Amino acid sequence: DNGTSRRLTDEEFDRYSRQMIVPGMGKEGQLRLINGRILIIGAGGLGCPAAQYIAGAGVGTIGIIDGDVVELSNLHRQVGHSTSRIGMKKVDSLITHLRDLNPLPTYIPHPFPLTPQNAASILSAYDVILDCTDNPATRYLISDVCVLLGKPLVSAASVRTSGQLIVLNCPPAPQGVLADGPHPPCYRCCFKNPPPPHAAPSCGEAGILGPVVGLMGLAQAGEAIKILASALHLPTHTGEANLRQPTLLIYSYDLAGAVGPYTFRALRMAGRKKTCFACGEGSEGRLTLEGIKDGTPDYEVFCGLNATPKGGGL
Amino acid sequence: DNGTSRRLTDEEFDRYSRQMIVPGMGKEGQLRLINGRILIIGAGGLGCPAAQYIAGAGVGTIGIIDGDVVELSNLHRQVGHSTSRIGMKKVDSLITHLRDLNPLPTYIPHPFPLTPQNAASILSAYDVILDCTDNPATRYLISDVCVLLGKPLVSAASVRTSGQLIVLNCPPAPQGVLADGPHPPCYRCCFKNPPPPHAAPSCGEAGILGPVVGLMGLAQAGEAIKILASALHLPTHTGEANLRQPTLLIYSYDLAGAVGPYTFRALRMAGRKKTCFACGEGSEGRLTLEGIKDGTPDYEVFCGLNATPKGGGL
Amino acid sequence: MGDSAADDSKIPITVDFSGGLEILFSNQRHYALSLPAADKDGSPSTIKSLVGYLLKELIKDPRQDLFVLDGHIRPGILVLINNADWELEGEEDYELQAGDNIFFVSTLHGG
Amino acid sequence: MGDSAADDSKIPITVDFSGGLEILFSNQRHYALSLPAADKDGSPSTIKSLVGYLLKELIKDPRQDLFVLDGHIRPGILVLINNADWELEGEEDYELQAGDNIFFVSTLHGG
Ligand SMILES: [Zn+2]
Ligand SMILES: [Zn+2]
Repeated sequence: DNGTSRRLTDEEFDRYSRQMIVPGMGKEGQLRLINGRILIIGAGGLGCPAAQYIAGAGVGTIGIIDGDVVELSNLHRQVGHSTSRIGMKKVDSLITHLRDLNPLPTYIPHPFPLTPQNAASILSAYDVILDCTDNPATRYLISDVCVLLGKPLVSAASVRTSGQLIVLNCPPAPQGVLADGPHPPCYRCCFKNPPPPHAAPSCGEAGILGPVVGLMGLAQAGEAIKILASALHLPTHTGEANLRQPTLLIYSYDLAGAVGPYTFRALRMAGRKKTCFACGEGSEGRLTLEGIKDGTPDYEVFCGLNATPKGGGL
Repeated sequence: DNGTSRRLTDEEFDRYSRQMIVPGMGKEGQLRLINGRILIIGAGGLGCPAAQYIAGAGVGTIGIIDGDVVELSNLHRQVGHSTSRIGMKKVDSLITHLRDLNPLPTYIPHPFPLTPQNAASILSAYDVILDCTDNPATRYLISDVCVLLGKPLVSAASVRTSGQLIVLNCPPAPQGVLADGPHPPCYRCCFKNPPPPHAAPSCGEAGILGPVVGLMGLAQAGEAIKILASALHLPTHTGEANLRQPTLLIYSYDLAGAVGPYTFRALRMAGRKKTCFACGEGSEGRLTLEGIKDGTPDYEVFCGLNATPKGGGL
Repeated sequence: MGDSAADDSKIPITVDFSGGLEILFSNQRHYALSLPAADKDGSPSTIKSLVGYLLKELIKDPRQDLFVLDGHIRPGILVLINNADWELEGEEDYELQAGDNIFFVSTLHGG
Repeated sequence: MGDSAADDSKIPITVDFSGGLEILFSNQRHYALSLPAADKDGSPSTIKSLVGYLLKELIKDPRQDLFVLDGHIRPGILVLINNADWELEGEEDYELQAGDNIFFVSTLHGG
């Protein structure tokens, strides 16, 4: 029994009725959500809206990992926190909000940063991973661990007036396998090398508009919910071929102009690459869970290699 | 003095710092937001996320109008409410949430439905109007009043897995004026006749997915914020020409498939139409604020005219 | 479009449905179609010809009145020709060109 | 593209910037350009030729190293040829065609 045959409680029926009558969701999709486990890495501008809609939809187990505390300058965009919770751990603040929205899911706080040492043990307990973080080193770490654990990854990022979203590693293929492809890409397949540090500013340095990062986080929730509800991460599913055309969604918000043909663009990306460090040919020999724990690769060094600090980045 | 030359308080500086450093916003844009007044009509699936980001951004006066109370079946998508506030007026519930997010704006509750009798007096106190409602009759009413009062209108709608967004009447042109155009369209220019009632189901009847309606509401916040911050609704602004290419954004979420080239589409719409009942040639003779108050046109009849009730709508 | 290029009595076009209209068309949002280049009377195929073709060949749902009323696209459906409102292009009388994309969108009112 | 059609030594293309790269190009996200059809040595214009043209003619910001490092597009910039990853099309050696859209996107990491 995969848990999709039990009855729904009266409260579940009432609470989820409007989404259950959508064609393609139904009781089966709802039970897949209730039995599903999503990890949200980062409780900031992406993680807040993503968490609201994932909790609202009734995903049964929701983990949130973040080591930061709520600050006043977060609140223009991090709408799952509040002025009265400034100084609280972001994870606890967000879960407070989510629990009042929907008390039914199990919320699991991880109130500390994701590290090469703790990543595998945390990610292994979830079905779908959301990368809502804010730095290149953590993004490469998350993707590598997702490849090794076979987890689908919904990755988004946003700075200033731009946003990006891509679903990776879905459905997951074993590391190093290239036959019977194309297989879906990992983060390194799409973004082989990190930018020089001065060209990869954070939202703190370069600024960010709330509706831009919010929209990307909400789109992440939409992708995560469809993956769980339609079981798109399971290799046997008929949706597989569809998800194998990897697409990078680009959002270009224009503060001085209207929505237009360039506002949203869907870009065709390549699949798994033979030359990929993490999932390509021979990758089993260079990327392992044990190695990551022991400091290989060194993500900080990898993302700082090209460091030639200059004023003002992109 | 248009109020954009005062100093920001320390709290404002800290709270809005991350959006103020975005190119194009700056202190001037922030002060335009602080001096701006936005009315959100509908505190449901569109209005909740729109309000969160409009409040977060620091828009100084935020009115919300809705006559409904919070129900359990709202909460999967109406993330500005909560389980503990079930039974409360939606307007009061949402403002409770917003005030904790950002106590600085002035929140104005209108805890009753928008009607032909109260529409003009309410809308006249705001700079930008958001249509976050759920039925055709109210949508035509809002647009007509926006034409007559010269208010820009950010209109969105969502059912099941689809969403739509369009900025109307921006910058506003006087009713009936066709010279020196093209002028921006009103709702009736784009959507001349309502569908037969059985083809226009509500979210309650046809269902709705949280991330779909949420994304449209968030996109509305983005458009409203850019209109205020860049003063795009003022006829003298250089952004005018840009906003005069009216664009209908269509979101087609696919529960069974990945993001792709058809997920977002930007459609070129016509400008103000000579034949438009509300803003076209001779419209001053058939649509007035006094007439609307007195029941002409009758929006219920207009939207029920083609009524031939049948099972299951679109 | 490839293989129909040699047959010049056919026009390859794509047709999309959104806003719920896809439910009438087997829940499929995107179609690649090959239409006769001319109507029976020899005049070039138009949007009107396409609508006739959709009703005859493609619609599976019995609720055809949710798509066409009194011989015309029902109120509340937008028709886009290559991403532009069909009112910019001549409405039903627009003559189809190879490669055209015709997009039918049902207007939404929920929120 | 119109007026350059008569001059067959030019290729009309469009070039877009996103993810912050537009800041280097006068904060403009969309450009319609007319490029020489061949390099000085007579070989067809490629993405590499385009990058040279952008550095010579279009970039206004002195921080050219945010766009090109050691003669190549810097790490952290995606190049899309007609909406597809350039690795699907031959990367810098792709030969430009009339009407091509080349899209440069800086990879984002914030959240
Ligand atoms: Zn890879
Ligand atoms: Zn009009």
